[in-house]
Formats: sequence, C-alpha cells, structure tokens
Amino acid sequence: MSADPIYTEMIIEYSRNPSNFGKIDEPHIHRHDSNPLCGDSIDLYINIDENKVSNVKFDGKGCAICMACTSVLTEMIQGKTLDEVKNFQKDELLGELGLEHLIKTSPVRIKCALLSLKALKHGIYTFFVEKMNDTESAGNLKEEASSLY
Amino acid sequence: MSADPIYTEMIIEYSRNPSNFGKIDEPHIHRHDSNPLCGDSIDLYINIDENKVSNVKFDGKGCAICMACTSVLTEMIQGKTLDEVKNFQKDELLGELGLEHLIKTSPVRIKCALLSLKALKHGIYTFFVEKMNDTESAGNLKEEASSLY
Amino acid sequence: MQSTSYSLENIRKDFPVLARKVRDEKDLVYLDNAATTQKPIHVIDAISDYYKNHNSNIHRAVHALAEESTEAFEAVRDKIAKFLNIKDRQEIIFVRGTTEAINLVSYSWGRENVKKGDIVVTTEYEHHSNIVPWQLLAQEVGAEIKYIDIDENGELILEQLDDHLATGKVKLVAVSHVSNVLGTITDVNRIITKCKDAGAKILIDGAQAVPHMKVDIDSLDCDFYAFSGHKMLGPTGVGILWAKKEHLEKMQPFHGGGDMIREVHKYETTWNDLPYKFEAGTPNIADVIGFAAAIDYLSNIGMDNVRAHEIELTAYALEKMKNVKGLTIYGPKDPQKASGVISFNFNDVHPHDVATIIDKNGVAIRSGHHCAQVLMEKLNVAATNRASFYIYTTKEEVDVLINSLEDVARVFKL
Amino acid sequence: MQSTSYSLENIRKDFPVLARKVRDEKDLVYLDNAATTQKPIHVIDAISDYYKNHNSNIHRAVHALAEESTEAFEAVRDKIAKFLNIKDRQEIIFVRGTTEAINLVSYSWGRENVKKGDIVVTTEYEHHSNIVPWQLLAQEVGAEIKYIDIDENGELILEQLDDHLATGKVKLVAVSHVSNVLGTITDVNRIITKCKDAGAKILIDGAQAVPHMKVDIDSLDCDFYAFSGHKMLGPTGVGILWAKKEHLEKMQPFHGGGDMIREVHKYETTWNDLPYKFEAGTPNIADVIGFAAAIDYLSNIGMDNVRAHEIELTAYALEKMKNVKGLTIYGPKDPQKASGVISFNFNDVHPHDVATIIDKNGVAIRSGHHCAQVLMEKLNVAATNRASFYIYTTKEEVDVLINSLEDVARVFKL
Ligand SMILES: Cc1ncc(COP(=O)(O)O)c(C=O)c1O
Ligand SMILES: Cc1ncc(COP(=O)(O)O)c(C=O)c1O
Repeated sequence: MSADPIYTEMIIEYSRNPSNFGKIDEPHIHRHDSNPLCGDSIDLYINIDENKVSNVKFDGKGCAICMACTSVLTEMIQGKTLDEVKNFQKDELLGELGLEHLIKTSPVRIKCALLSLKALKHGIYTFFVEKMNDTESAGNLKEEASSLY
Repeated sequence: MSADPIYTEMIIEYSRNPSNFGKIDEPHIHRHDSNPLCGDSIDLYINIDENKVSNVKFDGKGCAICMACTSVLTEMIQGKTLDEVKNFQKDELLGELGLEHLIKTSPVRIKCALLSLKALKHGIYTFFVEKMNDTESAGNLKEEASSLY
Repeated sequence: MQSTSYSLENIRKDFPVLARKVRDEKDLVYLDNAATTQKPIHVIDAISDYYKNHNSNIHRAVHALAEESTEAFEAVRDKIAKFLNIKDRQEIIFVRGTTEAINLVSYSWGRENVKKGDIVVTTEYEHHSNIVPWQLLAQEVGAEIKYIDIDENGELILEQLDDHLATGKVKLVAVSHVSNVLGTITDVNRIITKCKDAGAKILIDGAQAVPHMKVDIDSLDCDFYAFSGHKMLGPTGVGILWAKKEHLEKMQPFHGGGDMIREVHKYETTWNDLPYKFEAGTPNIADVIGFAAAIDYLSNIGMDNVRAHEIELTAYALEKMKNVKGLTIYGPKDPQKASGVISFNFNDVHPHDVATIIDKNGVAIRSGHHCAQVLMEKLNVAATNRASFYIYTTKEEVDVLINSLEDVARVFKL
Repeated sequence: MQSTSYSLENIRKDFPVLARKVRDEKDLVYLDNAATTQKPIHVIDAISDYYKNHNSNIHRAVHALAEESTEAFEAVRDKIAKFLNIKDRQEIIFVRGTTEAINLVSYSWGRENVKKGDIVVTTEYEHHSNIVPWQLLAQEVGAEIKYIDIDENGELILEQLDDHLATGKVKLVAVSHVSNVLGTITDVNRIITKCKDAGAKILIDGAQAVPHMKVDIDSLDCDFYAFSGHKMLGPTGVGILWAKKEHLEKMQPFHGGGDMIREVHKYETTWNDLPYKFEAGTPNIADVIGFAAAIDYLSNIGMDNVRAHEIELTAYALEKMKNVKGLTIYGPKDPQKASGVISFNFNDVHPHDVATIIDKNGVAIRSGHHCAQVLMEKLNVAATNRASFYIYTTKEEVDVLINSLEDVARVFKL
C-alpha cells in the first residue's frame, strides 16, 4: 500500500494524542459546533489576555481528521493576537497537515477538517459583538464561518 | 371524416337542448357535484312521491357529454321506484348513448359521462339516511358513488 | 422553418417525443406546454447516466459514489444561482414544485408572521397553488384574503393594491409573474416597489415566467420566488424556492427529518445551516441533477431567444385566429405583454369537446379551468381552451391547430 | 455464486452501476443499501421511455399523451395496493419519501388530534424522520414525547410502552418497522395490539421494511404506514403514505394547490376526493411510473427470496466478523431477528476514518450517525460503521469488506 495521502503518521498521532485537549472553566470564548452530516462534535475554549490568545483548549468527539486539525489549530493560535486569529485562513491550517488536497478531493471530509476553524471564527465573532461591543472588528466573520461549508 | 364515436347526432342534440333542464324549488333531493379535473358542475333536483321519482330536473354547466348523459339520466329515472333508481347501473346509462367504449378509451371523459350518476347515487344515499332515517336501504350507495371515479 | 435566431429544426431533433405519432398515425402537435414541457434527450440521458454510473445518497457518506453524487447535486444549486442571478446559493431550496414551495412559505413563514386580522393579497388570475395555501393559512389564523381584480385586457388593476396596502394590514402580496391562463406578464417591479413602501412582503409565483423569459432575482429584490423544473424542460419532481436569507434564518423549519438537523437529542433539536434546514429527507437527487441539463439547454439557446420565438409565434397565432368565426380570445392581444399562451373559446362548444375533437388530429391542447377557477368565475365561463407554445413549437403546428377547429365546427354543425 | 433460489449473477447484470470501477480501478462493493439502493435497468428504462414517448401532465387534459400518462400513473397505485395488500387504492398517497409522509401525518392529523398534555411515543432507535416531526408538533401544541428504550440486544423494551399507554394520554405511537442502524425487526403486531387496546393510533415507518420483507398492510391493521421508493430499487423522489380512509377523510389537507381541490372560490374551497386531496401540485409523474418497474422487479424475485438472501448474507457476515479482533457489533446477533444491516465499530478508529480507508478498496459503507443521533447517544458512540446488503450483494463482497479492515489496522497501527 502506498503512503496514504490523508492518514499520515502525524494525523494518526494527533488523533490518538490530541494537543490542548481539555476544558477551560469560565473561558472568555466558548463555542460548541458539530457537523450535522457525520456527528463530529467539538467544544472550543479560549481565554484572551491583552488582546492575545492566552490559553486554548478543546474537547469533543471526532474522526482523526477532525481531531488532528483541531489540535493543530489550537497550537497555531496560541499566543496570537486577536487580529491575527481573525485573519487565520484555512489554507494555513490544511497546509500544516498536508490536507490541502481535501478541498478538491473530498467535499465531505473537508468539513471534518474545517469544523474547528468554523467554531473559532464564530467564537471570535461572538466575542467581539457580545463581550467587546465591537461589531466593526467582528466584520463579516460570521459569514466567513458559515461559508466554510 | 368517419362518424365520430363520441359526438353522435344524439349527443350534440342533447347538449344543445338538454332534457329536464331547470330547477325544483324545495326538492326532496338536491345534490350538487362537480368534476375537480375539468370544472363540469351540475345540480340535480328530485322529488319523490309514493316511493317513486315524480319529478327530476338539473342545471349547471358542462361539456356535451356531461349534458347529454345528465339529460338521459333524468329521462331514464323519471317514474322509477327508489329501489330501481338505487340499482341503476352505469352501463345502462352509457349504453343509451353508445358511450360504453369511454370506460376503456378515455379515463378522463368517462368522468364527464358519469358525473350525474355519481350525484344521483349520493343524493339517494343522503335521502335514505337523512330524510328516511333508513341506513339499511342506503346500503353502500355512498361507496358506490365514490367509486364511480 | 427557422423562425428565430436558433435552428428550430435542430432543436426538434433533440426531443424524442416530438417524433411520436398519436391517434391513427397523426403527427403529435404538442401545445400543452404551460402544463408541462417535453424533455430534450440531454435531460433524459443525464438522469439515466446518474443511475447507471453514480447513484448514491448524498451529503453524509464518504465513499466514492456518495462524493460524486453530492458534488453533482450541489453543483446544480450553483447553476441555478447563475441562471437567475441569485447572489447567495444558501437561499436556494429544492422542493417538488411551485406548489410545495408556496406551501413551505405559507407554513414556515406564514404561521409565524400572519396574524388575526392581517391581510394576504393575491390576484384574480392566480393558479390554485397561490390561492389555496393562503386560504388555509387565513382560516387557521383568522386572517383575510384580498384580491387584485383584472381588467378587460386581462391585466391587474394595480390601484386596488394601493387600496389594500393603505389598510396597513397587508403582510404579504402573493402574485404570479405570468398568468398560466391569460399569459399576462405582471408588472412585478411596480408591485414590489409599492409593497416595499408599505412594508408588505412579496411572494412571486414564477412557474410561468422562469421557463419563458430572463428572470433576474437579485435585481427584482422580492422576498420569495417559486418555480417548477418540469415546465422548463426539466424532470417532474423538482422545484425551487428562493427566499431572502433574512427570512430563511428566522423561519421555523417546515418538514422535520434527516439532513435538516444539526443535533438531535431526545427532547430538543437544533437546525442545520441553510439551505439544508428546509430540505428534510432524501431529496429527489437524480432529477435535480437532470434539471441541470435543462438549464444548460436553455442557457445555450439563450432566454432572449426563447422569448423572441414565443412572441413571434403568438403574434402569428393571434393574427390567424382573427379570421376564425366564433372564436373568443381571453387576455392581452399584444404579444409583447404576454408569454406564449392563448386561451380561447369556440362558439358555444365546451372546451372539453373542442379538445377531444382536435385531439383526433394529434393536437394536444389543455381544456378546463387550468387550476384557475377564480379566474373562470371572473370570465364567467366554466372552462377555456388553452394553447401554449415553447421553444420547439412551429408555425405549421399553429396552422394545424387552427385548421382543426373546422372539424369542431363540422361536428357541432356550426 | 448462487446464494439463494434466484440467480445472483443474472440479477447483477441488471444493475449497470455494479460494473463501475472506483478509486483506481477497484470493483465497486456497494454496501450502503440502507441509504439508497441501486436501480435495475428496467427502472432506468421505464423513466426514459416515459419521457421519450408519453410525457404529459396528468389528470386534467383529454389529449392522447395526457390519457396515457394518467393511466400509467394511476396504474402504479393499483400495483402498490396489490404488492402490500392494501384493499382500497384511495388510501395510497404519493409523496417524496418517508420523511414527507410522516410530516404530512404530523401536520394534517397531528395538529388536529394531539393537544396540550397529550403524549406521542417513539423509540430510541428511530430515524430523525420519525422523531423531529413529533418534536416540532409537541413544541407547537404543548404535547410530550416519550421513548421506548432499547435493551442490550438492540430490541425495544415493550413493557415501557405499557407504562406510557397506562397514562391514558398517548395519542400516537410512531415506530419504525425495522431499525435503519441495528436492523432490528420491530414486533409491530404486538405493539399494534397494545395500542388498539389503549385507543392510541399507530404510525409505522416502513422505510427499512418494505424493501426487505413481505409487508401485508391489511393484516397489520395499523393507522399510518410510510416508506420510500428509492430504498427498494425505485427512483429518488417517490414515497408512499398509506393511511386508513377514516383518518384521511377527517384530516385537513396538507399542501394547498392544484389537483387537491374540488371547487375554488375567492373565499372558500372544497376538497377533492381521496387520494387527490393530499396530492397538491404536479406530482413526480415520471418517477412514480419508474417506481412501478421496481415493484415488478421485486415481485418477480419474490419478497420471500429477498429476505432469505439477506438472512443468508447476514449470517455469513456475522460469522466472519466474529474472528476480527477489535470489532464491536451493535444490534441483534441473530440474523432471523434483523434485516441485512450490520452496524459496527473497529477498535478506537472513528467510523469516518474506517470508511475513508476502505473506500480506497472500492468498498462503500456508511459511517456516521445514520440520522439516528438519539440511538448514538444511547450506544454512547459518536458514530458507527454500517454495512447494508441487498438483492445483488454477494458473499465475495462481504469478504472484501472484512479484508479491508486489515488496511485500517495497518494505517492506524493496531
Ligand atoms: C427508518 C427510516 N426512516 C425514514 C427514512 C427517511 O427516508 P427518506 O430520506 O427517503 O425520506 C429512512 C432513510 O433515510 C430510514 O431508514
Ligand atoms: C402559475 C402557476 N403556478 C403554480 C403552478 C403549480 O406548479 P406545480 O404543479 O409544478 O407545483 C403552475 C402549474 O401548474 C402554474 O402555472
């Protein structure tokens, strides 16, 4: 069997040992999201200090792709400014795991890969609007989240 | 053009000059029926004396087939006993106008031909049940009427 | 005969049924296109190909066929968006037809937004599909139905809409873009402007418009738009509801079931994103994919050419009909104001009898109330004959129709 | 290989898609039949033939094509009546699928008959289509949903139904005839007897039963029965609601529109006879006619043979699966108690990953929640893998499935 284009060592490893798996009590941002098509379901918890991601955790159930992508996402946004997080793009995330090809090859599995990013964008949106009363910064993050699939 | 199997002289004649066209005030039986598919719509009025049809009229709008069949129906039941009317069959009616073939050849037009018979059976049923309180005689006239199309 | 900028002859070859002989080897003259159109081989083959090579349920599974089917199905949404200039594909909902689309609005939007004492406005030339759902709603919530009447040319008397709107109680104006009996093209732009000013929402029944002319939903800017695929070369069983996202987001779901949910728990459930929230259960996958071939076919011809062809044919038919004694024509006499539909009566002969007699010559027209009994009542007739044209209709076929009326005259000794 | 009294080899030749190669020239092993089945050439050709030779709208027009189409369409009702032993064809209503059928009951019967404080009973192994419509209803009228739980064998604990019925508040029991995840065959006869004694009505979701075993509606004597054509060789977009006439007669219409009316006036309307009262708008004519070919095909094989083949395959698969380490199987282990559906999990590997990996070998199974999230919650899993068989499935295909699990083990280093 040739090397699998999806199930790389890295993805299997993350799926078994996800990064930042757990929960934050009373987080500044909490977003639950799920994939209505397959049942993947995650909770993303973020704390913001001085406009930066100071802590991020997630828990939930999902396939290897979902677990790996969520792990990597939490790693990548740790310490980033809100602005950086706001502009974080799916290509960066997918690229990190060599999954860019899913966009073309698997309309179903791409949803597993992007579930956490969707939750992140929605979560930041809500934070801007509800906690900071700053609809301007929130911009079209909500539409961006929706358009992720 | 060969002789038309539907539009015989007789049918054209009846459609222009329907028999028993008109209304009875306060009739013993009044039944309105219409064909939901084409919009034919008739009212049938019947008086019963000594268990016999003493008077019968109809009015409404319909195609030549509907007008001819309703005319012939009113002619045929005039003076008949309730029992005879109850057992009156579609073949007798269609036979009178040479339209038996419609059963096979035209599932749509057969409905025009039998609309008055349907109204008749329903009307008699209601008469038995509501005026005579005689559900036994009414029998399954209602189902028979419904099954006419 | 080439009657427009496209080749009629080539087009006719694409429609297998047009080669049919009916009733003792007569050529079929199909003039019942407002009821449903015929299908080009492209559409028929697209459906077969789907079943022969790809068939699978969609959206959920990850296997090869499911991916192919899902992609093909969702691509149709994009195609429709492009065809009708819809900016957001999430606003396109697949249903069975115009009837289901309107009922969806009447249940999911209507039950929430139309209350006791409110008014729903519709018109005298509506199809039953755009009357009965509002009657059912009105009865349930205690609202009222008001009509916009038509004038002697078969056009809406729009001043009546002003009067209705002036009550301040109108929640919705539901009107067809084109009348299926008279062919009248509704001045929807004027109606929409009036409704916006008055704060009323507007639903357009486009069943007879989308097949026959260019429709631009973005620039129309109404609230709801409904149409059926089978009246525009597509398979039966596919229709579209378009609605503004702001409405769809607020509306309760209509049908509950698979695909329209996000998470189901024993006692509560959350809804899926748009458009899926309104697409419960396995959709009519194969026919949606077949419908795409219909849109391609019409796009290739060009909707402006479709319209031009119908104007030409209608003008031709109206001119010829002028000379037939005993013919009454309903609706606009100006082909620019109508789509390719002509309703008529012939002397005192009931339309059913006309249709049966000319059917012997292979001519298929519709006779009856055309699901527009309110209009029949207005015209004071039980029924009319209706000849309706489409992209494959020829002038020769119009001639056959008109010549056939001579047989009717002979049978009825006129 | 001939595994039952019919020739599997000949049957497979009737299904064009089974010759498909997927993912680098692998033979397709289609084990997603509970989602939708493949279609024999007979069904595909019936649809093409309809569009090529007969296509017309139905019920109203008198021309040749309309008569042919109407007759073909209505003949399907008779065929279904015979297939399921339904005594009265007027009780058969064409809808899009099981989901629409159940929603029709929930709106037209439910809104009238289920009131505040009443109870609707359903089960832990229901498809969302038989849960969400009742949740929507319950929410609207203030009724309650109660569940019949399942035991460790995946069978319903019917004593709980007794408890629910004992409250005297149960208006409806809505239960699937066969579970789409576990394959469990519900003891519907016992449930129906209990419901009758308690005066509760019963709706059966037969989506997974009618395709796989002989169903006799007359002798069942429930109140409502729903199923989908696309899960039994038929086209997408066709489903059936059967209901007792006494209910249909009393129920309000669901959708308003063409064909379901008798007379429409401006402010009031009367309804057409059954079944048309519930069939508003142009139905999915071509696919209903295509569905007839599916019923013929299954009738020719014989439903007893269909069932025997599935029992044989399921027994074979269960036996083989016993030897695979790390496999958890959900539901009845006795093939007599289940239809040809096996749900399983493989070690700690998420079903989505299993399905994606074995898809490379051409194996199409379903992974996910199967529109049964309440059941997933009960089983305490996010998802399962589901292999589901049909008349054309072979033992060799089962072998390919099981061998493919080795690839999963290799990738996940198990
Ligand atoms: C048990 C059961 N009920 C209902 C449904 C819904 O059927 P459909 O999607 O055809 O409406 C399905 C299939 O998805 C099913 O398996
Ligand atoms: C104007 C109009 N509205 C609605 C409909 C109903 O469309 P469908 O029967 O496809 O639901 C039709 C066609 O019958 C129509 O002509």
